[in-house]
Amino acid sequence: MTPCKNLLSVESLYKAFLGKKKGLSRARTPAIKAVNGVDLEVKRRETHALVGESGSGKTTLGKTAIHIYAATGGTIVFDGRDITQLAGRRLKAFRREAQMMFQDPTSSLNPRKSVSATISLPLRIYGNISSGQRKLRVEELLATVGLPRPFQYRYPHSLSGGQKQRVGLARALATQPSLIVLDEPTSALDVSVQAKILSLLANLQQEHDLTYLYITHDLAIVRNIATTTSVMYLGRVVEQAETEDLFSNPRHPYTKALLSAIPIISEEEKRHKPAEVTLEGDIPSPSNMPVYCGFFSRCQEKMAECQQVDPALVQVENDHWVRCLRFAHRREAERTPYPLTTKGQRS
Amino acid sequence: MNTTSRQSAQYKSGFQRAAYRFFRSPLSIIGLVIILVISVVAIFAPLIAPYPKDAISGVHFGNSFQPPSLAHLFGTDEVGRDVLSRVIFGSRLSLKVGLVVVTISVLVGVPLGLVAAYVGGPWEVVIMRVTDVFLSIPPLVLALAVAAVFKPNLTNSMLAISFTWWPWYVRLVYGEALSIKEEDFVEVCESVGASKSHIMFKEILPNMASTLLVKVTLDIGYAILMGASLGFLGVGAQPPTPAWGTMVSLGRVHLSRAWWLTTFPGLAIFLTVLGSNLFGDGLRDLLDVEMER
Amino acid sequence: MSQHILEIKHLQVWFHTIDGVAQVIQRAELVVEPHQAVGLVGETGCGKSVTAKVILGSLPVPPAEIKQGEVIFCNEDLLSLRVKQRKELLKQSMSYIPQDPMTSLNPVFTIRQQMVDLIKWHKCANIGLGGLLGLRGWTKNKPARKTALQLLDYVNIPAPEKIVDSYPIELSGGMRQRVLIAMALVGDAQFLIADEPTTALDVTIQKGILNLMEERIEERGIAILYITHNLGVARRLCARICVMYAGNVVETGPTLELLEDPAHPYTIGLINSVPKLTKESYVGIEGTLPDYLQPPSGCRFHPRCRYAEEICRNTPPSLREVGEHRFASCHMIERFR
Amino acid sequence: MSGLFILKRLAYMVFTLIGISILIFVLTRVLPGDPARLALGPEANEEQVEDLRHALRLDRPLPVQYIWFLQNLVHGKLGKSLVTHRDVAKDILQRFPATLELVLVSLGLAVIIGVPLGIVSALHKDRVVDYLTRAVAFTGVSFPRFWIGIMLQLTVAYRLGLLPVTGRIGGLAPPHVTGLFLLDSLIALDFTAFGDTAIHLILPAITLSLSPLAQITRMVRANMVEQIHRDYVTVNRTIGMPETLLVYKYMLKNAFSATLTTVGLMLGWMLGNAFLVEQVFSWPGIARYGINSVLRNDFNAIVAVTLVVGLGYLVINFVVDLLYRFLDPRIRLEK
Repeated sequence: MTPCKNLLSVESLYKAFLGKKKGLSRARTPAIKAVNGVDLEVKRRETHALVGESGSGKTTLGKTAIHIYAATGGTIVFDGRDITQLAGRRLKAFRREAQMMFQDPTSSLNPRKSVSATISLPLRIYGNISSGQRKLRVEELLATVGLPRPFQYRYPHSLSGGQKQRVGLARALATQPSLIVLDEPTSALDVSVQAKILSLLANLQQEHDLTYLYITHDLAIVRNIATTTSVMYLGRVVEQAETEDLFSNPRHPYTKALLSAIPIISEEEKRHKPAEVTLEGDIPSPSNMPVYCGFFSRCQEKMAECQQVDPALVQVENDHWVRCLRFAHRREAERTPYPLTTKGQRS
Repeated sequence: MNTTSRQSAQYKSGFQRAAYRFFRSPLSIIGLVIILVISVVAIFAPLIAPYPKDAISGVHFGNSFQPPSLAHLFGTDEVGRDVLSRVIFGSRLSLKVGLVVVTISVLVGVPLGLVAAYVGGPWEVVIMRVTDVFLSIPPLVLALAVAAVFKPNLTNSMLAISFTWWPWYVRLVYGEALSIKEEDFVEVCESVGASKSHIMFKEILPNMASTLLVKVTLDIGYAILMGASLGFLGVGAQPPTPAWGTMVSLGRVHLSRAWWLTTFPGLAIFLTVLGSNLFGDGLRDLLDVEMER
Repeated sequence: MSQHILEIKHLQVWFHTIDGVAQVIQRAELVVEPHQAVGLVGETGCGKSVTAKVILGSLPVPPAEIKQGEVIFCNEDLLSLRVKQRKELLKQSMSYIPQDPMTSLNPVFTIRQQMVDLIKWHKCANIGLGGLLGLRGWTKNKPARKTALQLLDYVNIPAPEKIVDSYPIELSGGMRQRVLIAMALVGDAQFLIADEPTTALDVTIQKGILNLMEERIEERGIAILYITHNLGVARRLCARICVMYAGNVVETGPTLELLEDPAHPYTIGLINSVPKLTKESYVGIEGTLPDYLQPPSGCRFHPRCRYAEEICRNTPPSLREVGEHRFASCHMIERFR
Repeated sequence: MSGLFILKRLAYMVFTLIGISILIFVLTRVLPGDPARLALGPEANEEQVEDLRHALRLDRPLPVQYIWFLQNLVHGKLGKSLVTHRDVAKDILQRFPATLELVLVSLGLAVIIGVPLGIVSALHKDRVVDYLTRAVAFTGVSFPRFWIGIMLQLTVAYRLGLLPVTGRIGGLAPPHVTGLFLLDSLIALDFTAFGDTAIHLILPAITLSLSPLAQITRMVRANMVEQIHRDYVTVNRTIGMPETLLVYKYMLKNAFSATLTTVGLMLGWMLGNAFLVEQVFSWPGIARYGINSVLRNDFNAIVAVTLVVGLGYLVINFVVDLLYRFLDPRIRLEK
C-alpha cells in the first residue's frame, strides 16, 4: 500500500480518560476507555463515516485522530508521517492540515466575538499576512460557505443554526486543511437546513480536495455521503466496510439493529433495511466494560461462548471487517478464501 | 438565502433592550440614583460641604453638640464641627476604600482564578487550596487579625480588606472559567494552536465580563461596609479623619446626649451600600447573570 | 356532538415581546379522533409546541395572547372554561409526555415518591395541604405503591422493584422516558400529548420507546397528538399527519398518502430534504423561517416557494380539500399537481 | 461510601486547619511589629523585651517556632495572654457559648422568617408583595450591623426603655451545664433566668439576623422562581399535580437544598459580624474578647480567637455539606 493513498491511518488507537480524583488521595475512579483499540483508514478525497450512538466513543476517536486529544496508545499516521508524538511547534504546524467542525453551533462560536474575528483567528496564528489581506481572506471564506459579506460584522446571537455552522466551516477552512473531522455537523439543524449544509460539504470536498472523517448517528446521511464506514460500539469498531457493502450486507448484530432502527419515510427505503431487530437495555458504562464481548448484554444473536471470549476484528470479505464471534467461527468452518488475519497484526 | 429579514425588522438594539429591562424595575432605578448622587457628592465635596474646613481640623468649642438645625443640618459634634460637612467628605474616603479594595481583588483574583481553572494541574491544586484556607476564616475576622499587625490607619485597613477579599474573586472566576472551558469554542482555539494566554484572556475572560461587572458593583458596597466596620472597631481610619465608621464609633460615646453623631454617618453608609446593592441587582437582571449571594 | 376528541379551530396566538408583537400562530386547525395517533410535524419554531401548550393550558399569558380560536376537547371549549374546571377536565382526560427525559423528573425525589403522589392525587380529589400532611382523604400508600409497580412493569421496565426506589439521576435517558410514560398513564386519560419524546434518545432506544407507545397506548385506546420534527418517526406511529409551517397548518392527511404524494410545496420541500436510504437526492428549502414580528403578507411560505404568484403574496390561503381526507392550504395546488 | 466521604471531608478539614494555622502564624511573626515590644509597651527596657522574646521563643528560627506552636496547639495549649497572663484556652472556652447562643438564635430567626418570606415573594413575583419583600431584603443586607444595633439601643432601649441596653443576663446566671443560658435555665427549671436571658437576646439577635434573613429570603425567592421554569414542574403541572403539593413539597425541597449551600457561608459571615454586634451590646463572647485582644496587641489571644473561629466555620460547613448530601441525591449518587 502506498503511503499516499491513505491520508489518515490509525492503528490500534487507545484513548483513556483518567477517572475523577478522589479527594486528597491519589486514588481515582476507574479510567474510562473511550477509545479502545481502533484501526482506521481514511483515503484521500473520500469520506469515512464513524457511526455510533452516544457513548460509543466516536467523537473522542475523531478528536484523538487529529491530535486534539493526545492518544494513550497506538499510532496515527497522517500523510505518511507519524504524528502520534508530535508536540510543540511541529504539532502546531500539523494543526493547520487537520481541522474540526463541531456539533453544537452555539457552543462552538465564542459569543463575544464577531464572525470575522472568529474566522480570522487561525489566520492570525498561522499566516504572516497583513490585516488587509486577512480581511480579504475572511470575505473569500464567507463566500466559499455561502454567506454574504456583511455577515463578518455579526455576532453569533444574531445568526441562525445553519449560519453558525457555516461560520464554523469557514473557520475550519481558513488554514486550508486537507482533512476535516466533522462531528455531527447537522444534528442540531432542521432537515431543510441540513440538506443545504450537506450539499455545501459535498461541493467543498470536490473543489478543495478535502478528506472528511464524518461522525454521525444518522445512518441515512452515512448512506448518502460516505465511501467507507466504521460502526462503533463502546469505544471499538464492531464493523467496517465500504458503505454500499455495509448497508446491503450488514454482519454484526449491532449494525443490523442500528439499520433496522432508522426511521424511514417511504416504502422503497424499506428494501434497504434488514429485518426488524429490537435491542433491549442500554449501552454499558465505558468505565466498567466487560472482559468479553461488549455487545453481549444487548445482543439478539448471542451464544454461550460470547461471554468468555473477547472477539477480534476479522475480515469476512474483501475489506469488510466484523468483530463478532459468529464470524470468527464461520470463517474457520467454511475455510473462506480470505486470509484469517486480525487487524493490527498485519503489516 | 434570506439574509435581510432579520435586519429589516424593527429589532431593538442591545442597549435599548437592556435599558428597557433595567428601567422596568423601580428598585434598580433607585439604586442608580443613589450611586449617582453619592458619586457627585464625593467628587464635588469641597463645593457642596457648607463648612469645608470642619471636615478635619476645625474646632469651635462654643458650638459643640448643637442638635440638627438649619445652620447645621446634621448638628455639630463634641468640638463643634459640622457633621454634614464631615459626612460629605467621608463619602470620598468610603468610595476610595470600595474602589481600591475591588481593584486589588480583581487584579489578583482574576488571573489566579483563570490559571487555576484553565491551566490546571499543580497550579490548580496550589491556588485553590490556598484560596480555601483564606475563605475558611470569616473576612471580618481575618481583616481584624491583619489590621492588628499594622498601624491602624485608612491605607492599612484597605490593604487588610483586600487581603481577605481576593480569594472570593478567585473562586468566582475559577467556577465560571471551568464551565466556559467546556464550551466547544475553547477546544476550537486549542485545535488551531492558540496560546494559553490568548485562550484565557481573550476567549474565556470576555465571556465572564458581565458576571464580574455585577460582582464588582455589589462588592464596592460590601467593601465600604467592611471598611466602616473596621473603622468602628477602631482599627481603621483614626480620628479626626472623617471616615463614616470612625464617626459612628466616636459618636457612640455621646449617644445619650447627641444621637445625631451616630445616626447620620451610619445612614450614609447604609445608603451607599443599599445603592450598590440595588444597582448591582438591577445589572444582574439586565445582564442575565446567575450568581450566588 | 362530534366524534372528535380534540378539535382546534382557527387558533391564532400572538406574543408580546420587547421588539413588538410576534404573530406566532396564524391559523392552526387540527382534529384528533378517538383511538387515533396524529403527528404534528414541523421544523424548529413552526409553532407546534405552542399549539401543544395552548391545549395543555401551560402557555404563559402574558406574554402570549390567544387572539381567537377554539380548542374543543371532549365537547368542551377549553379556552372558555374556568381555570378550575379546565384543570379538572385535563386531570381526568388528558396526559402528557415531555421532550427531555433528563430534566423532566424531579431530581430530589425517588421515582416512587413522585409516582405515588400522582396516583394518590388521581384517586381522590381536592387533597390540599391537609391531605399532604395525611389529615384527610388521603389514600393509603400501599395500594398506590402497588399501582406504581404495575405501571412500571407495564412500560417494560426490568426489575421495577429496584427502579422504583431510585432517583432519576441513577437512570438512563430511555429508562426515564419509560418512567414518564408510566406517569402519563396514571390517570385513565383518553388523550395524550407527546412532545418529541424520543428526540433526546439514541435511535435504538427510540425504537424501543416507539414500539412501547404503539403497543401500550393503542392497547388502552388512547388518542395521541405526537409532536415531532422527524417525518420518519411520525410515519412509524401516526395514522394521520399535520404539517405546520410558520404558525399555520399547511397540510393534513393520512400518513402514507401524504408522504407518498405531498400536496403543499412546503411538504414537498420537507420530504425532499430528508436524506433517504434510496440515495435519492436531497435538496433542502431555500431561505429561512420568516420573522414573526413582520410575517410575510399572504401565504407565509411564499418567499421560499418557487410556485408563488401574485395571489400568494396578497391573500392568505386556507385549508381546502385536495383529496380523500386530505387538506392543504395553497393557492397553486392545481397548477403544479 | 458515606463513611468514606466523612473521612475525606475530615481530612480536608485538618488540612485546611493546618493552612489556617500557617497563615495566622506567618501573619503574627513575619509581618512588621515585634509582639514582645508591642505587649510590653514603649516604657519597657530592652532587657525586658529580650526576656519576653526568649520566653516566647521568638529568638528561634521560624520553622522551629512553628513546630513548637503546632505541638502546643495539638495539646490544646493556646498560650497565655500577654496582657492579662491568663490561659487563653480557658478564656475562650468560657466565652464561646455566649457567641454560639447568639449566632444560633439569630440563624433560627433568619430561617423562620426568611424562608416563608422568600416563598411568598416568589409566588407573587413582580407584584406588590414581591417588591415589598425585596425592598426589605435589600435593606437588610445594606444596614451596617453596628449602626443598626446602636439605633435599636437608642430607640428601643434608651428612649422607650423596653429592653435592656447591653449584657447577656441581668440577674444570676443559671447553673453551668452547656454554657448556653437558654438551655441551662430550662435544665435548671429556672424560668426567671430564661426570661431574663431571652430579653437580653432580643436586640443583639435581631441585629445579627438582619443580613442572613435578607440573604435567605433572596436565595429562597431566586431558587423558587428558578424552579417554576423547570421542566419537571411544567410536567407535573400538566399531568395534574395539585398546586399546593407541587409548591410546598416538590419545589420547596429543591429550592431549599439549593439555599442550604449558602447557609454555611452565611454562618461564616455571621461569626464575623458577631464581632460588631458583641462590641455594640457588650456581649461577653469570644468576638468581643478578640477585639479587645486586637486593640491591646495581645497576639496569643488573636491567634487563638482566629483559629477557633476558623475551626467553628469549618465544622459548620462540614455539617452543612452532610445535610446537603442527605437532601440532594444528585450529590450523593455522583460516582
